[in-house]
Amino acid sequence: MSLEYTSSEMMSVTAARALENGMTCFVGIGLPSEAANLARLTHAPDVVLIYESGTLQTKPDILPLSIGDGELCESALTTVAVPEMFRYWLQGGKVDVGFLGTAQIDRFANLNTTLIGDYKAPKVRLPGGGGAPEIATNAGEVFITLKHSKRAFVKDVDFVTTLGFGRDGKGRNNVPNIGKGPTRVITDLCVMKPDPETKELVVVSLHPGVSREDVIEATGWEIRFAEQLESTPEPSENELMILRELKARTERAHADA
Amino acid sequence: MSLEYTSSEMMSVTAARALENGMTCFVGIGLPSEAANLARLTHAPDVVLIYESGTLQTKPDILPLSIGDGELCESALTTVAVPEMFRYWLQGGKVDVGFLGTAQIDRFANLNTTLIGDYKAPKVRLPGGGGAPEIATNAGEVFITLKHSKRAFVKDVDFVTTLGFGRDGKGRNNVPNIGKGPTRVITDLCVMKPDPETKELVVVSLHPGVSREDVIEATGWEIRFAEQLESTPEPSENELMILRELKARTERAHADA
Amino acid sequence: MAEFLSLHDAVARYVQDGATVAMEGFTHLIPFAAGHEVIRQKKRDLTLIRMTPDIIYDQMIGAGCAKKVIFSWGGNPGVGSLHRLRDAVEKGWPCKIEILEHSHAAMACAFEAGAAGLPMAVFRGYIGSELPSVNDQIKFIECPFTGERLAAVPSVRPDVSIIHAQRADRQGNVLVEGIVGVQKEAVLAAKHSIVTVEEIVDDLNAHPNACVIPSWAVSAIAVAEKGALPSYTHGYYGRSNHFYKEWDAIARDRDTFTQWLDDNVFNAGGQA
Amino acid sequence: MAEFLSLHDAVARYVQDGATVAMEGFTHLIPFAAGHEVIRQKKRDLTLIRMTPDIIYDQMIGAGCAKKVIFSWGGNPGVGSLHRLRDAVEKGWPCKIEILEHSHAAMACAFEAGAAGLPMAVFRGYIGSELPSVNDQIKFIECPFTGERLAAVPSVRPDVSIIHAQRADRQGNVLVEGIVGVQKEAVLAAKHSIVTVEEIVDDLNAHPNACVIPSWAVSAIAVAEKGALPSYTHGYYGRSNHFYKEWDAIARDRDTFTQWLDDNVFNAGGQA
Repeated sequence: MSLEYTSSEMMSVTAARALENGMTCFVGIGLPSEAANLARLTHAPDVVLIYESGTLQTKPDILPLSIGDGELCESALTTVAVPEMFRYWLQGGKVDVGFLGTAQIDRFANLNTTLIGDYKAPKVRLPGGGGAPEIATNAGEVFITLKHSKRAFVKDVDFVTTLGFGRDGKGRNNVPNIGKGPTRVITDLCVMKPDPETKELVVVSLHPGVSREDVIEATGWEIRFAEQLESTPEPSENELMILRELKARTERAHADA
Repeated sequence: MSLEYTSSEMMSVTAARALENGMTCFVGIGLPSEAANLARLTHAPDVVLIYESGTLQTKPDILPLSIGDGELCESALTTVAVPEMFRYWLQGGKVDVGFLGTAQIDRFANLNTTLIGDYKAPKVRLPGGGGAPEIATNAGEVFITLKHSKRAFVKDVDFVTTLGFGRDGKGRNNVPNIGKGPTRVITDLCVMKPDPETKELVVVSLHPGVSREDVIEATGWEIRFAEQLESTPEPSENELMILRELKARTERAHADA
Repeated sequence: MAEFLSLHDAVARYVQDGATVAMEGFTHLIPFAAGHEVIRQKKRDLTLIRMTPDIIYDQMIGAGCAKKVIFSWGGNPGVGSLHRLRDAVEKGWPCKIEILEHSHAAMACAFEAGAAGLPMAVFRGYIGSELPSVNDQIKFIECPFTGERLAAVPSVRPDVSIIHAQRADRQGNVLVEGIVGVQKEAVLAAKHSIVTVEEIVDDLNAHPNACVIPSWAVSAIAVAEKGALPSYTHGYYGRSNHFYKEWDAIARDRDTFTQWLDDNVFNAGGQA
Repeated sequence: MAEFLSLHDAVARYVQDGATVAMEGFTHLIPFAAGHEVIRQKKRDLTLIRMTPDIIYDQMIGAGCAKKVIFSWGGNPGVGSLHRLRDAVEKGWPCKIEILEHSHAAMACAFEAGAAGLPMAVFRGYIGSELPSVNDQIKFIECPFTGERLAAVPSVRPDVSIIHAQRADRQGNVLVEGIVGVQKEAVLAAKHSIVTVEEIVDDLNAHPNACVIPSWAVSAIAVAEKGALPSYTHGYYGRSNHFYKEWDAIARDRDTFTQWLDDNVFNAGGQA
């Protein structure tokens, strides 16, 4: 079975597959939200999705444009105040996975969503930390998904908004009450995981049709590949159909509003 | 107009009159609750009553037996969780008056609801602090009501559960973010207020038919009287009627339950 | 996901001898049925936490389940003393118990901090009170911004919390309504939790911001109809003020109490 | 007790030049009508606090109302950058503004602490983040019980908080429903507060544990029908995603923005 699909679809399906049924997932807006809802609509019907707007166990029929769309509240089990969300549900240890996007990521999976350039005189000012700094440390583990490019994948981020493993890979060592941190990064080219020793990101799986050179070309440091480099399984017909329906529904709904 | 009334009724009516319309009052169970609801049903229809069970602006038709009777919730504007009650509403500075009862009170209006005797080997073990320690310091001011007796009014309490003005009268000096403390004590014999300088309780008003000797006899220290000693106004017919109806309704309801 | 168990099995699995147990309910929704099951199963050496240990803890203490009580107000609300608690504290019957006492504000904040995964609660409290002189778990810290001295107490993090609620749906999501006390906090702060409910329904019919505890935050759900009596369940049945008043006479005397316990708890079945 | 005022009078009375102002609403219930009134009244040198300064703050910053913004995520949700915010930060147009940035957890806890009357919030945060190196209001304290290092930030205590809500009753009690964000906290933490509402009703029809803010905790209530548009009001109208997307082009250019402001805010009346 050879299906037609885009690299974006490959990314979303692969990111979705990372979520197991029954997991509790604190979802970032954008790509993570798309992947998490795809998971819920395919292999993981009981995945629990939490958005920082306070919506617990939400089942949106269309993807939210913002983190606080009405759809999230209407389809939620319940909606709590934002301080409660961060205190009881995230910091309280109820979240298995934090699913994040980012503007920049470095070899130790540190994330930058603050700015490009120098803090006092930024070249580009980005939105800021939002929920990420505490999602990344209070969730059991972290999945990250973003498009692969040299601008995004840099050796050292300009600013560590959100801890991956620190600038030396040792940022989580001996810190009490902290999650495992980023356990996988899913892009439109490949899947990366941190090296168990050094915590540097290593490519563990290439998407179909992607070469090592493609990844090297799109990564801002000398990226390493696992000895047992795998090939990411293709999307299934069902996954693609459900993803496309979800996106079409979403587009229609947002065009109307 | 000379009405028949008991000393308990005199105490309740006088305590009720201490509350002004529109005040926000954190109400203790028992005598304070009786007085606060009498105020609400007479001269202070817009007094806001808050009970530590989380019931905000409650208007019970019968007096609650416990601090968390269903009647309190059903007649409340809304009911919040107990941590919120203590954090946002009491500690957050939204309470004008804390209305407390006590087992023991001393000349500096310190309250003891912990025990009689020594902490390690108590003669009588009392219920403990409950909400009082923080009501007394976080409310704008504190009214106290209890029956006058030598057992209750002691020179020094066995244990300071709840701060009045401290064992030396200086317990609130230079403490930031603290309320004025006890501004009046209403008993079945008289009304007392703290001396502006020393903070020792002084009788400012005697109830009708009560002599100085009656108060001296029932107080465990050399009680002082204000130079301008007043006579507490008698209850009105209306106040007595409403108080008696309230108590009769309450008795009937509790007998049924 | 919460597991649906009988009350017997839930207590047998999650309440171990020596455990720290919080059975919460602020006058409303007190988990009496669960407390009686703990007594029937003769659990021992429990550290019992509760803001307002009223007659449910009096019964458990009298039955010999407790070695320590952490509380902020221990009485029979509107009636008087807890005679079994006093007998244990003052005379060591049926066994000596230790007490650690706080104020309500401290315990409410400690439950909040436990639910929030923090090691301690910080609040403006205990000013001028002598409770810190008899409770070494009360400390003071300084605000690094203002220099203000604030109270700190360890958060409450029980081995198991037990609460009673109105209802659960078939997925095990729980609705608590009315005077909600610190029940949600107790469940979220605990390693394990048991929720007894009046009934299981298809749909909770909860409004958008209702106090709903998701199934995945609860260990076990057990149906216990009228499980809060003699306290009450908002929307289901009222409080038996009558029984609270009667309890005073029952609990005053060791023999009367023991007889009551036999008749009403040990020989009153419970669920299989 | 809350006073019923026109939006004009409420803003005129409570929003002073130089004040610290929190206009909250987490995507939902953003008080746009009130923001436009602040712009029309040409308030200056405001310190604007908001977890998610989206286009309402972009408009106020572009109109020259702000001298400082305290925030945790500044963007046009689902669309992109806030061009007016960036222009002010990067190029000082129309005036230089200072920024102080936090994480959401920090700000949510800071609002909570403000509502709770505390000088600071304590939480487990900022571990490994470089935000503390650019924000001197982030400190760390040690838990006296466990020795754990915890983050502390000053509580948020605005001069005035402004929120939008579904409705108020005739006594001035306010119902907020749906995604409630930090709105209640914002009101309780502030010295003064303005609540705009869709309508005034006889009865709030709120369930027992609804998010109701009592009249005596609010300074002023102003009716502002559709007062949250282009954001939304749960139960009343939906979000104009359309406008959020259009805003990107409007805000990119100073002239286009100025024209938009004239047409839609300055010459769009508002209430008397």
